Amino acid sequence: MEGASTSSTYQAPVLKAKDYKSDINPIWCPGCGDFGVLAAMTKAAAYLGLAKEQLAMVSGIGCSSRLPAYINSYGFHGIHGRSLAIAAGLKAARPDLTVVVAGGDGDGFSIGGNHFIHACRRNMDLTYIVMDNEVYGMTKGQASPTTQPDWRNSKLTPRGTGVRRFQPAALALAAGASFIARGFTGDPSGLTQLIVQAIQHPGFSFLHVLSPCQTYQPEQKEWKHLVHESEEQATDDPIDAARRIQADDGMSLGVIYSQSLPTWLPPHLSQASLPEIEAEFHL
Amino acid sequence: MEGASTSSTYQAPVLKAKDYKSDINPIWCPGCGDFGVLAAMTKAAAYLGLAKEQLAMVSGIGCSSRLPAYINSYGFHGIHGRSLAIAAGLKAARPDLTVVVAGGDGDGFSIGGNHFIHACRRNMDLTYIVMDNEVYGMTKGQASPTTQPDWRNSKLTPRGTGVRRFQPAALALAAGASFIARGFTGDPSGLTQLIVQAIQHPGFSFLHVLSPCQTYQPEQKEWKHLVHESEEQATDDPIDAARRIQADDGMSLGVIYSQSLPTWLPPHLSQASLPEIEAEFHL
Amino acid sequence: MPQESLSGQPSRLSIAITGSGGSGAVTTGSILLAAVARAGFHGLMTRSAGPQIRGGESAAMVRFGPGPVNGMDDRFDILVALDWLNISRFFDEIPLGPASRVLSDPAGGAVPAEILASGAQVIELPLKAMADAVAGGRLNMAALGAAGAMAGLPLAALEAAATVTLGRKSADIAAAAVACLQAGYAAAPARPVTAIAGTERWNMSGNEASGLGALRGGVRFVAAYPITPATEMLEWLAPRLEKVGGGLLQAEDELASVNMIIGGSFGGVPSLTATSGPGLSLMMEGLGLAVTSETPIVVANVMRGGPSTGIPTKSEQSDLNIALYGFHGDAPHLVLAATDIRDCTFTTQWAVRLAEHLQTVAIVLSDQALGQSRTICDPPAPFPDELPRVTAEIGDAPYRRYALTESGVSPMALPGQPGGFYVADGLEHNPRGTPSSMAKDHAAQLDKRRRKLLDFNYGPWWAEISGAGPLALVTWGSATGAVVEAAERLTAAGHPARAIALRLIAPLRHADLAQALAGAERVLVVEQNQGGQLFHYLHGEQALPADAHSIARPGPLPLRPGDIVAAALATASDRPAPSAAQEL
Amino acid sequence: MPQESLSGQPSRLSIAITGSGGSGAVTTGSILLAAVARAGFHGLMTRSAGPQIRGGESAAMVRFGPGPVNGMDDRFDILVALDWLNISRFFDEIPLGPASRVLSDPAGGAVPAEILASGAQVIELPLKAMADAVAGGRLNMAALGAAGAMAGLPLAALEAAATVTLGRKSADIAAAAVACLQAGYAAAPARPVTAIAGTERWNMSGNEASGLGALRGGVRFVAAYPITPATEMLEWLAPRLEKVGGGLLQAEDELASVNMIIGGSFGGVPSLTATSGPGLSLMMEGLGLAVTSETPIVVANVMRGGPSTGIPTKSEQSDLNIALYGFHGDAPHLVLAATDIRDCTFTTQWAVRLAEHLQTVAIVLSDQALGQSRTICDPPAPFPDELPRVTAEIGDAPYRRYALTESGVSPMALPGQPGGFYVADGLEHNPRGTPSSMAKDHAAQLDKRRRKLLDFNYGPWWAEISGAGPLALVTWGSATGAVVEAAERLTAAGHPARAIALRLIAPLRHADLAQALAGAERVLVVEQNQGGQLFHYLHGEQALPADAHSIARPGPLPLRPGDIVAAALATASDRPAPSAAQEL
Ligand SMILES: Cc1ncc(C[n+]2csc(CCOP(=O)(O)OP(=O)(O)O)c2C)c(N)n1
Ligand SMILES: Cc1ncc(C[n+]2csc(CCOP(=O)(O)OP(=O)(O)O)c2C)c(N)n1
Ligand code: SF4
Ligand code: SF4
Ligand SMILES: [Mg+2]
Ligand SMILES: [Mg+2]
Repeated sequence: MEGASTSSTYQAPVLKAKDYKSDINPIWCPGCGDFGVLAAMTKAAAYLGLAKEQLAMVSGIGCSSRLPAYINSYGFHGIHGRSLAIAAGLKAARPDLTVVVAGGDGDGFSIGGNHFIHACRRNMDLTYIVMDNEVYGMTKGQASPTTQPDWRNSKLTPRGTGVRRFQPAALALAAGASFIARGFTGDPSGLTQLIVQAIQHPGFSFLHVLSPCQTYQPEQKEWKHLVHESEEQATDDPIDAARRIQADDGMSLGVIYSQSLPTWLPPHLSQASLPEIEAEFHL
Repeated sequence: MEGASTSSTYQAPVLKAKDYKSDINPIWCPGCGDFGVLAAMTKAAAYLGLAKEQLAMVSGIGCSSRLPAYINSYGFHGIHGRSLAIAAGLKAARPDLTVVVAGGDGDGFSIGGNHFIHACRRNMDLTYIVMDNEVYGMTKGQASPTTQPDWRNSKLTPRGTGVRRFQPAALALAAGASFIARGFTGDPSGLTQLIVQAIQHPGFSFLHVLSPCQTYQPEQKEWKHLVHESEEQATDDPIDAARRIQADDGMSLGVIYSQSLPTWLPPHLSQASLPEIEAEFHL
Repeated sequence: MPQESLSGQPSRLSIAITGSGGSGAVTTGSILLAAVARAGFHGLMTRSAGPQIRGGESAAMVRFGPGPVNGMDDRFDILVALDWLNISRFFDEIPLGPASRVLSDPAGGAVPAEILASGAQVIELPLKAMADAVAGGRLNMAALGAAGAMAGLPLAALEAAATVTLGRKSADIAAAAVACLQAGYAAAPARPVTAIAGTERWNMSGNEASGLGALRGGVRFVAAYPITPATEMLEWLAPRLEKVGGGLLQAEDELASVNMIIGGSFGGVPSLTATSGPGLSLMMEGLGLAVTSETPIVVANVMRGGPSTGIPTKSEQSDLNIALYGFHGDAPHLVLAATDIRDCTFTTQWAVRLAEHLQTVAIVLSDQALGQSRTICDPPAPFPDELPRVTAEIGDAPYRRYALTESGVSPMALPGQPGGFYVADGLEHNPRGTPSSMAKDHAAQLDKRRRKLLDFNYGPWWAEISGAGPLALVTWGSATGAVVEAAERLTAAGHPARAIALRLIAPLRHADLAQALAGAERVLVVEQNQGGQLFHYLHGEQALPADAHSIARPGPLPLRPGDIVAAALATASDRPAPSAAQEL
Repeated sequence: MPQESLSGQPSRLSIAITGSGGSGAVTTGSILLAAVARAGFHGLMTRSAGPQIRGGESAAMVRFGPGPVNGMDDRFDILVALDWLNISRFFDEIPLGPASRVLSDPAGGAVPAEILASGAQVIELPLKAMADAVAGGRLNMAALGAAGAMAGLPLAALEAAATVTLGRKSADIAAAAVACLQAGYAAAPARPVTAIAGTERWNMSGNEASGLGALRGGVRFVAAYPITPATEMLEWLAPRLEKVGGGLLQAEDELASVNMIIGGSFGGVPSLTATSGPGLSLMMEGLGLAVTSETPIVVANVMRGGPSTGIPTKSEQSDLNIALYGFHGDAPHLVLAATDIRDCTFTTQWAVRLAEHLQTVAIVLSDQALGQSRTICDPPAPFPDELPRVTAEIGDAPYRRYALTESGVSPMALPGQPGGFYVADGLEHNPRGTPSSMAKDHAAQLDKRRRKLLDFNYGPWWAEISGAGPLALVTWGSATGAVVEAAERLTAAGHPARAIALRLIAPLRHADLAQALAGAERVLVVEQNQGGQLFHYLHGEQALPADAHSIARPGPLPLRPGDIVAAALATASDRPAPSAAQEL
C-alpha cells in the first residue's frame, strides 16, 4: 500500500539542523515559546539523521500548528483538532514515513480530545508534540482545557472557567499511551533530547511541551523559574506513573512513562489479485 | 434562566417503579441487559421519589440509547455521541431538573469520547449511565473501544481490532470525574442502589454498567459468573482510585471513587435590564 | 398471469415473502434469488424489517425476468405468507391486486381482510404439514417450493440453490430443505417452467458492488465508522483490502475517518470512506479541507431516510443537497450517483479515478435500496480509462505544489520524493503552498480548483440515456430503474418517452444535458425525496425549461413505475404551477 | 474635494490610516470614528491586518457623512501613512485616485512609486517633529489632527474623542495626544468645518449588534467555541448574559456547542450559538437534530473567506450554500442575513423570535466585514412583534408533542410541566414522538415541518427595498451597502435602479420577491463569493428571469459601488450568456 518510494540510488546528504528549517518566516510573536520547539525539532531531526523527504509534519490549527510550514519536510496543516486523524491515516498508508504531529492545547485537548485519547489507545508509531500555553493564542486569548480555573483574562470567561484543568499526562496514561514525557521550550537541549526519544520510541509517544505565550499569558515568563527536572526516572509501570502524575506539580521535566507495547498498523497482507475476489460473485 | 416552573399548589403523588415505565415496548432483543437498567432506573426514581416532570433522560444513538422512550419522564433521544452535550446545555439552562444521561460504549467512548472527558472535567451535576456491552449492538456487531482486542466476530475487524481496550473508569478518573462506580445488569438491586447514589452525588457521576448483549456478544452470558463485589471501599483519593482501577479485573462492582468537588454551572447573576446594557453603545 | 398494459411486464415476475421473527423469510428470499440466477434470469431482491434489533417480522421481495431488473413492480404477483403475524406492517410495501396470488397455510390462520380486499386469489396449501412430514423440515422451504412452481422456476434450480446456501450450515439441513421444496413444488398450481441456459451472472448487493468499484479504482486504504446502511460495504471491503495489500482502519468517529483518508491519500494511496447521512454531515469540514488542499478522496454515501437520524434502515434520495452544497466557502467537487446495483461498481471506480486525477473530493451517492438489495446481473464492465494521479517531477526550480497550470491540476509530490517538500494546507495559499490572504492568490486558487473540474472532458459516462420521445424523464440513483420502466411503458402506451439518469451530477454537464433534452416537449424530474432536490439544482443551473415538472416523493416506499406513469400522464392533461412538486 | 459623478458622493469622505506594528493605526482610526460621531455624522470603520498573531502592519479605514454609511467607497479621499513599512500589503485594499490626498512625514521616507502612480496629491508634514515637541507625544495623534483638519472635522470633536478614548489609559497620555492633535490640525490644509448638532448616535460593531439582537430576542443561554471572526460576539455576550440572568458556556468544540443549545432550548430557554464556516460545518448534524426534533435554536454565522480554514480574518459571503442546503435529508429551516451593522440587531432578534415561534433552526448570516467593523448609526429599532414560543396546555388527552396541527406548529411542553412528558427525537416519529419508519408518519412529519415555515406570514421584513426603476439589483448581507450606493449612482446617472436586499433568504418569499421585481427589465444578483450562490439559489427557486445576471466576486476585497455600477452598465450593452458570472 505504499505510494512513492525513494529511488534506491539516492544518497542522503548529512544534514544540519538549519537544513530542516524552511525559508518561511514564522508569524509568531517575538519571544513565543513555539520558536523553541521549531529549533529543537530541527536539531532532533539532524541528530536522528532523518531524510527530509521521509519526515512528515502534521498539525491542526493554532499558533503552534503553524510549525510544519517552518520545517523543510513534507507537511500537512490540517483543520482544527484533526491532526492526529490525518497522521493516523498517513502512517497507516505509509508506514515507512516518520510522522510527527504538532499542535496546541486547544487543538489537542479541547476540540481534538477524542482523537487524542484514541491515538493513545491505538498506539500507532506517531510522535505527538503538544505546545501547551494554557490558552488559545491564535484566537486572541481564550481559556483552554489546561487553563487555570481562576484565570480571568478572557472576556469569554470573565470569572475564570471555574473548571479544573486537564492533566494531559494523566489523560494520556489512562487512554493507553506508551510514552509520556514533558519538556519546556526554555530548556532547548532537554527538549531536543525528548523529541529524539519520542521519535525513537516505537508506538505512540506523547510529548507535552510547556511553551509560553508571550501575548496572552505573559505570566508564563515565570515558568523558567518553576520548571525542574523530575526527581524520578521514567517508569514502565502504569500504576506508578499514575501516582507520579497525580502527585506532580505539572512542571517536572523528563520522560514520565515509557512502555513497550505492540504498535498498531492496519494489516497489509497477501497480494491476491482482484479476479480472485471477483470470482466470489459468480454462482 | 429557568423555563417552565411547577405550579406551587401541585401535589406530587407517591410513585412506584412501574409508574416510571412508559407504555412503549422496548425494541431490545429478549434477554438484553438493557432491560435491567430500565428496571433499576425506574426503581431508583421511585426510591428517590423523583417527580416525573422534573426528571429528564438524555441519550445518544444505540440500542442502549433507546432507554428514554421507555421511561415516563421528559427525554431527549439525540444523535450518536452527543448526549452529554445536550444534557450539559439542559442542566445549564434548567438546574432544577434531575438530568440522567444514558447510552452505550460506542456512543460514549468512541464517537462521544470528547464530550465524555470534558463532562468529567466540567463536573456539572449530571448522572451518566453507560451500558457497556463491548460492542456496537445497534449496527449489528462491530468492535467498540471496550471490545477485547482479539474479538474476531466483526467482519469489519476480522483479525480483531488489535487495539487495547479503554478502561472507562480510568479515563473518567484521569479526566476529573468526581464519582465513579460499576454496576451489572444481572445484579438488579445493586444496580438500583448505584443509580440512586449516582443521582444523589452532587457533580458528575459516571456509572459504568456491564450490560450483556445477547445477540452479538453471547459469551457475555458468562459475566454473571465473573462479576464480584469489590473488596475495597469507595475512595476519595485519586491516586488510590487510579491504583485500584489499574489493578482491577474490570468486573468488580460498587462505587470506586467519590469525591466532593465544586460543581459547575454557568453563572446566572444579577437581573440588570437591557436598557442598562444598551446604554453602553451611546457616546 | 395476465398483466394490465401499463402496470407491469408479463415477462417479469414479482414475489414477496413475509414472516415473523424466526420464520426465515429472508433466507427464503435469498434462496429464491439464487434459484432465479441458476435458471438464467436476471433478478432483484430487496428486504424490509421491523424496528427490532434482531428478529422481528421481515419481508423479502424478489423480482426476476429475462432482462435486467432494476426496480420493483407496482404490484406483486405472488405473496408468500409464512405466517400472518405483524403482516400489517407490510401492507404498504407489498401492494397486491386482483392478478396477484397469495400463498398461505390455513393452519396459520385466516387471510387478513386487507389482503382479501385486494382481490388477490388465495391459494391455500398445508405447508406446515408438508414440513412436519420431513425430519428437520421447515415450512419456509415448502413454501419456497410452492412459490417456485407458481413462478415457473425449474425445480432443479431451487434444489441447487437451497443445497448450496444451506449446505454451508449442514448437509442434513440442506437435505431436509430439498425434501420440503419438492413437496411444496409438487403441491402448487404450476406455471410453465422457463429457463435460459448458459449465462454466467453475478449475485451482488449494491454495497458489495461499490466495494468492488473501490478496489478496481485502486483504493487501498479505507478508514470508516460503522453506520447503517453503509456498514456492509465496509464489512465487504475489510478482508478484501487485506488480500490486495491494503487495509481498513475502524475510526473513532466520522471526523476521524474522513481526516484519516486525507492523510492516506496525501501519502499517495487512493483512499475512501463510506457512510450515510449523519456521518456525511460530520465529514463536511474534512471534505472542505480535501478540496482546498487538493487531496483526492472518495466518500461513498449510502443514503437512508432523513433528516437527522431519520429512518436508518430505509431508503431515500435526500442527501443530494448536502452532497452538492454542504461545504462552507466555494468548494467545487464531484458528485456522482450510481444508477443501479451493478452500476455501483462502475460509478465508484470512475469516481476514484476522477478524484485521483483531478485531486478533489468525489462523493458517490447510492442508497439503502441499492446498497442492501441484491441483483442477479451481468458482470459489471470496468471503467476503461486510466486517469492517473498527476505526480510531480522534481527539477531544479523550487517545487510549487499549487502551481497555476493550464488544466488547473497541479502535479503532486508524494512524501518520500526528495525535493518535493510542501505543506498541504486548508488555509488559502499561494502556488507554493504558503498561506496567503491576498485577493489575487485567493482568486487564482479558487479559479484553478473550479476550472480543473469544469474543463475536464468526462466523456460519455455522465448519464445513462434510454428511449426517445418528446417526454423526457430526468432522474438519478435508485429511482432510475422505475423511471426507465415507466418510460418504456409510456412509450408502449403511445407516449414516447426518454429517460435520462445522471451519473455525474456535479459538475453538471450543461452541453451534454442540453443535447439529451433537445426536442423534449415536456421534462419531468423524478426523485425520491420531499424537496425535489435534483429539480431545484437543475433549475439553479438553468438546465431545465421553465415548465419542467418535479415528481418528488420522500421514502421509505420505493417509487413504482406505475406511479410515475400516472404522474407523467397527469402533467400532460393538467399542468400545475412550475415549481409545485407533483405528489405521487 | 471634487468627485467624479459616478464614483463617489461629495458629502461622504473616506480616510485610510496605515502603519506598521506599534504605530497605532487602529487606535487612530477608532478615535477618528468617535470624533465623527461627536460631530454628528454617521460613519463606518473597517480594519485590516497582516498575518502576524500580534502587532504587524495594520490599516483602519473610516468613511463618514451626514447619512447612514454602510460600505466603503471606490477610492479614499485621504490616506494617512504613519510610516511606509509593508504598505504594499494595502495597495489593493486602499485604492487612490487623482482626487486623493496622501498625508505623510518626509522624515519617514519617500512616498512609494505605486502611491504616486495613482496621481494622488502628496501633503508632507513634519509629523514626527510635531510629536517630538510634545512630552509623551505620538506621531499618530499629530497625523490624526492633520487628517481631521483636511476632513473638515471640528477640532473639539477630535479633542473630546481622544480625551475619552485615551483617558482610560491615563490623563497624561490623553493630554499629550490633544497637544499633538492641535499641532497637526493647525499645520494641515483645512477643509471647511462641518458638523451636525444634537443627534444621539450609537457606536457599535456588527458582532456587538448581533449580541444585542440576541438579548433583545430573549436569548439567555449561549454555548460556543471561539472562532474568528465570531469570537467578539461571544465575548460581548458573556458578561452581559450574566447581567440579565443568563449564562454562557464555553464548549469543548462546535459539536458540543450546538448540542448544548439544543439541550438549553429543550429546557425552555431561548438559546443561541455563534460561529464561522468551519464551526458551522461541524454543527450541521446537530442542526438537523434541532430541525427534526423541532427544538428552536439560532446560529449566528459570521462568515470569513472559505473554503476550509480559508482566510480567517477576511470577509466573504460564501457560506450561503451550506446555510441553505448543508443538511442531510429534507430539513426545512430559516436562513436570514443582516443587511448592515445596525441591522445585525434587528435581524438577530427577529431570527430568535421566528425560531422560537416556529420551533426550528434559524441560521443568521453576517460576515467579517459587518462583524468586525464599527458603525456610527441611529439606535436600532427593536422587532415589534412578540412571536412567542407556543407552549402546551396539558389536558386529559395524552400529550402529543408532534401533533399535526393546522399551522404545523405543535404546542411544546417544557420539562417541569406535569403530564407533558415526551421524548424529543431525531428519529422519524409519529405525532406522539414514538419512533416510526412508516411512510405515512414520515410524510406527515416532513410535511408539517415544511408547512409551518412556508405558511407563516413573515410580514414586511423579508427584504430591504430602496429606489425604483427598470434595473433591479438583488443582493444580501454586507454587499447591501455597496449595492444601494450603486443603485443611487446609477439612478443619478440616468439609469433608474432599485436595490432589493433579502433579509429572509429561506424560505424564499416568492410572491413578495415577484412583486419587488415587477416591471424590472434587467435583474442583477450581486454578492461576494465565487460561485454566485444567491444567484443559483434564486434560479433554483425559479424566482429570477432567465436572463438575470450574476455579479459575483470572492473576497477578501470588498465590493465597491463603482465596480457594481460598471458591471451593471456592462450588462446593458453586452449581455453575456445567462449563467456566466460577470467578473468585476
Ligand atoms: C472548527 C474550528 N473551530 C474553531 C476554530 C478557531 N480556532 C483556531 S485556532 C484555535 C485555538 C488554538 O489554540 P491552541 O490549539 O492552544 O493553539 P495556540 O494558538 O495556543 O498555539 C481556535 C479555537 C477553527 N479554526 N476551527
Ligand atoms: C454519526 C453517526 N455515526 C454512526 C451511526 C451509526 N450508529 C448507530 S448506533 C451505533 C453504535 C452503537 O453502539 P453503542 O453505543 O455501544 O450502543 P449499543 O447498541 O451497543 O447499546 C452506531 C455506530 C450514527 N447513528 N450516527
Ligand atoms: S499569541 Fe502567544 S502562542 Fe501565539 S504566537 Fe503569540 S506568543 Fe506565541
Ligand atoms: S443487539 Fe445486543 S444490545 Fe442490542 S438489543 Fe439486542 S441484545 Fe441488546
Ligand atoms: Mg494554546
Ligand atoms: Mg454497545
